[in-house]
Amino acid sequence: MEVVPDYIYPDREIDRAEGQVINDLKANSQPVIPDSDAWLDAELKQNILLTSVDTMIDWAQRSSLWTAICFPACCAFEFIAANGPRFDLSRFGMEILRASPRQADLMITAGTLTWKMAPNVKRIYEQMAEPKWVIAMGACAISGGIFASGYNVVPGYNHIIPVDVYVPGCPPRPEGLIYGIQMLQKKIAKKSLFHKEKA
Amino acid sequence: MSKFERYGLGILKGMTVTIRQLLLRHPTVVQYPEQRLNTSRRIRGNELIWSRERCTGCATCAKACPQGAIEIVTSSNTNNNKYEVETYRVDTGYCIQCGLCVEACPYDALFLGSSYERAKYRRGDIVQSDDALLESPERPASGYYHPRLAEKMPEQTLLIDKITEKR
Amino acid sequence: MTIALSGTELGKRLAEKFPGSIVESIPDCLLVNPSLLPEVAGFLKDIPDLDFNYLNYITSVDYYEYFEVIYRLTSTKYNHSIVLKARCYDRENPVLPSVTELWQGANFQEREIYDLMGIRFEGHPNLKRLLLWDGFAGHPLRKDYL
Amino acid sequence: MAIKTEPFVLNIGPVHPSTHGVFRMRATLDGEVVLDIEPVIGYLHRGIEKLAEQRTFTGFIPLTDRLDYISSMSNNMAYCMAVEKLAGVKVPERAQYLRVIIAEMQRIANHLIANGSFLNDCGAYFTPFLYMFREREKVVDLFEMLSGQRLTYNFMRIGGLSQDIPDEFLPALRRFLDKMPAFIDEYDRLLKENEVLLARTRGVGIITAEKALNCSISGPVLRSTGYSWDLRKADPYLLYDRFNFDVPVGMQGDCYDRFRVRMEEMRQSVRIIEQALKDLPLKGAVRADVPQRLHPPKGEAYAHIESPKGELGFHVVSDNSIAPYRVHIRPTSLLNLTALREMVRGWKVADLIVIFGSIDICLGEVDR
Amino acid sequence: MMMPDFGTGARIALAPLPPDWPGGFWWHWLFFTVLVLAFVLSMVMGVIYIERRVLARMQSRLGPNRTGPFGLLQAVADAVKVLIKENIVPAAADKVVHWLAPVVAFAPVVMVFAVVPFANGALLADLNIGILYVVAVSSIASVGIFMAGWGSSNKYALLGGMRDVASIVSYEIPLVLAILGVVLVAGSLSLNDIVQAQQNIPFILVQPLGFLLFFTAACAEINRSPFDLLEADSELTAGFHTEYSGMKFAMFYLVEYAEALAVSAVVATLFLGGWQGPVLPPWLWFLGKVFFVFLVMVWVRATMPRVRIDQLMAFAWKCLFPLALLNLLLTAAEVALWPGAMPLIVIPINFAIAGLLIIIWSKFFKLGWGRVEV
Repeated sequence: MEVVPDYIYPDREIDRAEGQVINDLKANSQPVIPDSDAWLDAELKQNILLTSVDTMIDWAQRSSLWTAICFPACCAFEFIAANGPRFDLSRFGMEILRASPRQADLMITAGTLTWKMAPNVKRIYEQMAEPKWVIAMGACAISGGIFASGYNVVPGYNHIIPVDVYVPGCPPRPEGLIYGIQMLQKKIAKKSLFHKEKA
Repeated sequence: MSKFERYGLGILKGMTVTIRQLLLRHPTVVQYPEQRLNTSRRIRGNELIWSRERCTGCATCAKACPQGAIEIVTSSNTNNNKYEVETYRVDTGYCIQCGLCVEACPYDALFLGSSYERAKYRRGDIVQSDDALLESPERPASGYYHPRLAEKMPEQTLLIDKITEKR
Repeated sequence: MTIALSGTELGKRLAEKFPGSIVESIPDCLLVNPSLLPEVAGFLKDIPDLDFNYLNYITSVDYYEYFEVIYRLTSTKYNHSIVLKARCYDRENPVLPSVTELWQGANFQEREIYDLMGIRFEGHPNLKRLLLWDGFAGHPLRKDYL
Repeated sequence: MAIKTEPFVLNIGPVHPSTHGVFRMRATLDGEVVLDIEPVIGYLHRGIEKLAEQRTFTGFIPLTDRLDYISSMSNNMAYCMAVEKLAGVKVPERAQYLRVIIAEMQRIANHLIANGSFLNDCGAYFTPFLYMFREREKVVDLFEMLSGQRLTYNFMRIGGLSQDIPDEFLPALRRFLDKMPAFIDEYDRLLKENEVLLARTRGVGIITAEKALNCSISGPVLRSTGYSWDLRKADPYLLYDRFNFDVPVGMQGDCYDRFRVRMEEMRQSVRIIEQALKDLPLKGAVRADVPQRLHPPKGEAYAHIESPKGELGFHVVSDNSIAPYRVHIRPTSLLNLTALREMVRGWKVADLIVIFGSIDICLGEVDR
Repeated sequence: MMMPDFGTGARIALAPLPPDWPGGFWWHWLFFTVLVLAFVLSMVMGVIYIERRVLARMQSRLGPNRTGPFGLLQAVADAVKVLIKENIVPAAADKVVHWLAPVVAFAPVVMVFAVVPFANGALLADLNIGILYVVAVSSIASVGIFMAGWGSSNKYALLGGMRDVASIVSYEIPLVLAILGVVLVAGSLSLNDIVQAQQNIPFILVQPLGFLLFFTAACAEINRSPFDLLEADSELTAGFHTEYSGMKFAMFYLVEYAEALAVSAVVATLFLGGWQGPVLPPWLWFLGKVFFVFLVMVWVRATMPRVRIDQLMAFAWKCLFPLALLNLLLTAAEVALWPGAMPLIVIPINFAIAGLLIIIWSKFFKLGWGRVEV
């Protein structure tokens, strides 16, 4: 079989288009997306029927958080350690890693986000089906960490996507991550299907 | 290319390993929120512990910090001819707990904390400043670079001792 | 122990073979004339008693007046090594010949230097940005990049 | 093959379960056959080399942790060795012994991850990966005892180690060494002779020694071709010339050989640690007297070590200030990827994943 | 009282009649339809729970234990969560095909259970061609999977769908040939009759090679590890259901385990004696055997790497197919020439032949061609 030379080095048009996307995103996403938790402190006022349905749904959602694969860097290993034989996230029903973002509920952003990567992460986040949550894991995910002054580093995932829980540490211990996940579970428990739309 | 030259025995051999794990070995899991590991005596937790009494405001820590995460504001106190620390602030969402500041502190006024449960819902809550940095019973200091503190801490739980066969 | 060959002796030999190729030879390294770099490198690689078959790395340093590109070569057969250096004085459009033909390992590294330092390598089969994206302004490893 | 088919481009990555991070391949496929791939990297390019110019010599050590985050200790060590060479610092003997011990432990940990994720790429549903991760966790425990962190240790300093080892370290290490060979045997039993694994990996992704050398490949990938080139033997640094160990080499340079070479290297590492423990001086300084704001003389130095992935080197240029003028990292993982295109052409998509997994790269080091 | 007789009347006399039902045919029909649906849905949840727990323990973890007692409600939580999740249809997808695919994949798997006997005569429809029906119906599921792969307009999904069709087409043949051996010995195509023929000796002893072939081919057909190529995590992200979310994904998830359950049930029926067994009630025996077969599948999944697509095909055509043919010939010869010796004497002979054949094939069988020059 003869390979057409075109395929050896695909057209640079693709590169240029991708570069354009990155530059656009970089220009448009400088302000921080505020933490969407105004509803968290608000008193929940629902009638009883809705509340019991909500309780059921919230229980289901928080006890089967499937994680999307988005592990750019170091923190991924602490996530795997949390998933592994010692800390075992599968106790919470979280051992299912969905490689397809469509089926995932939770994005654990383990690692430094670079501008080159940012459009992909944003796209994965948009591909995830509602309801979806984001845990910013580690210093790089929260603020860029030690690389914050780098020329190619996004100073925090909350410039690109809204974040629900921040887990500090570089990298956080697996216990710290599990603690963060439990905080997210508490947050989900407080959330109501109907309330969220108002917020 | 490849032949089944081991007559499937290689597969069976592997399967004994997994079934052995199922039947004969204890799982090594620590059920975290209920059971806790004893962490290392030198644990570098996600917070700093700062002693207001011993700090002279020399800012050696801020200079040693590879990324400038420590913000320290001092004013000179003319009464006793000393610097007084007005603000001491660390953004623990930015700090990477490398421990270089603790190493650098000449007055033993800075420690790493041993807490790792510091997840927050809001970005602003992660920043520690002034009184939130002081040592308290809930926030014990770690033995990192302070061997005398390390001696008092409980011994670390090791996984080596945990993999056991069922009797 | 890998023996670092003396640059002065090797420089003499190379200067005989390729006149004008060696700008300066000090014990640590050989400063090669950029235009004759492929010939010198090819000689070092192919001659049997030197046999530099392994290119450890290529790097570049920005010294404001000039860019210095450093090649470290090792012979895994004789276990000796040598450092070649080439200087580029043109800041606007620095160009060096590529050594990808000789050592394929130079492929990614030359692309990286092109990306981060802005030195173009002539003869490289696919010279485009490696780490940053198309449309990134500037070359970050230059000292004047802010 | 008479049917006329049209190639199509499949984009693998940057977020894909088996690209070990954010590697991306633009693969041109004809059905299942890979015609061509083009690696696209830089999704984790954090500009570490530029950041080094804004840090002090000591302040750069935490950054080296995050290069090849699977084997942070080796990175620390290579960088410190380069600066020591530049500044002419003599490291105490006890610190050198401890460095050897730590580097070899790191090698065990890295190879466990490499083999585990390689087997995971072959499709063994997480089992070998989690088993090997469990073993790695033991090494991580010991490193945590030393440095207080589980992944980014920041333990080496210019002129030695940051602190002396705690008293309980050596007994714990001994217990680890006593049990480790049995576990390595267990993993051999788990999959070494598995017919499916043999069928998937033997003869797949072959690279010859000449090609590997020409592509600047080093480490287990080079040794799997049968070419015995190990910097611990070829250019002994630290105290490696005092120890007795073998360099395992493969037969033909395929994925299975790379897997086996890593397995054997773990056994050799255990051997080295045993010897080092025997000779380790019980008392003595672990850190030379190096000022906190080190400014080495003007000049440049290159130090390389045999990191678990291959030759890891740091080229440090100093202009006699407190910050390095330029730090170049010889990226083992990036150079090992050079021959990826030749290795995968003509194989199936599934093999592409396996070959890529067998090279064992770490994206933090590829992109820096 | 009416029997669920579908009119052919070719039932073999040796089968005792199933127990009568007070309300007649329609009661029987209603009862077993509800039972089959309830059985499939609840058992799938149980099976998912078992797989996650056992797999986790084999990997030295614990598995889900937080939701409900021992984590028993984990599958329920998953189901509720997946059902209320947003349903995304990609803009480029072929909408109709994308919508239909999960239904087409799911329906036939449930239909398989219509002919599986839970106890003597306790089945929805005792078809006299039961096993043929199973084979015919179960392969429809692959159409649904290919529809999913095609309709998603995603390259990964398309590759997954193509792999599925290729493997189904190849593995159907050794599968059917292996079943034929059992049918020859039992002398009937009805599953209930096959179970009754195993009153003394389960067919796994009479047909050891047939069992291995059937189990392997069935694993390949339902894409269990080590043949789970079409949703190969590490290669194709999620394979054919990459673009599915919410309820439609739940159906595919259900299909995956319902198929595993169906194969376990068929293996239990064909080779392990179905509901036959002493002391315990028949349905319990049946369930026990089903779970045992499923556990073996989980065990294999925990250990084995995945094969490659060309090796998958080579394995079907070069190894399983000739072996299945030989097995069929051998069984036919035994049944025809030596019917009297059928149960006892044949067992050691068959084991010896099976071992011999496996050794010969291991020696000479070569897998695929590996690299293609490009």
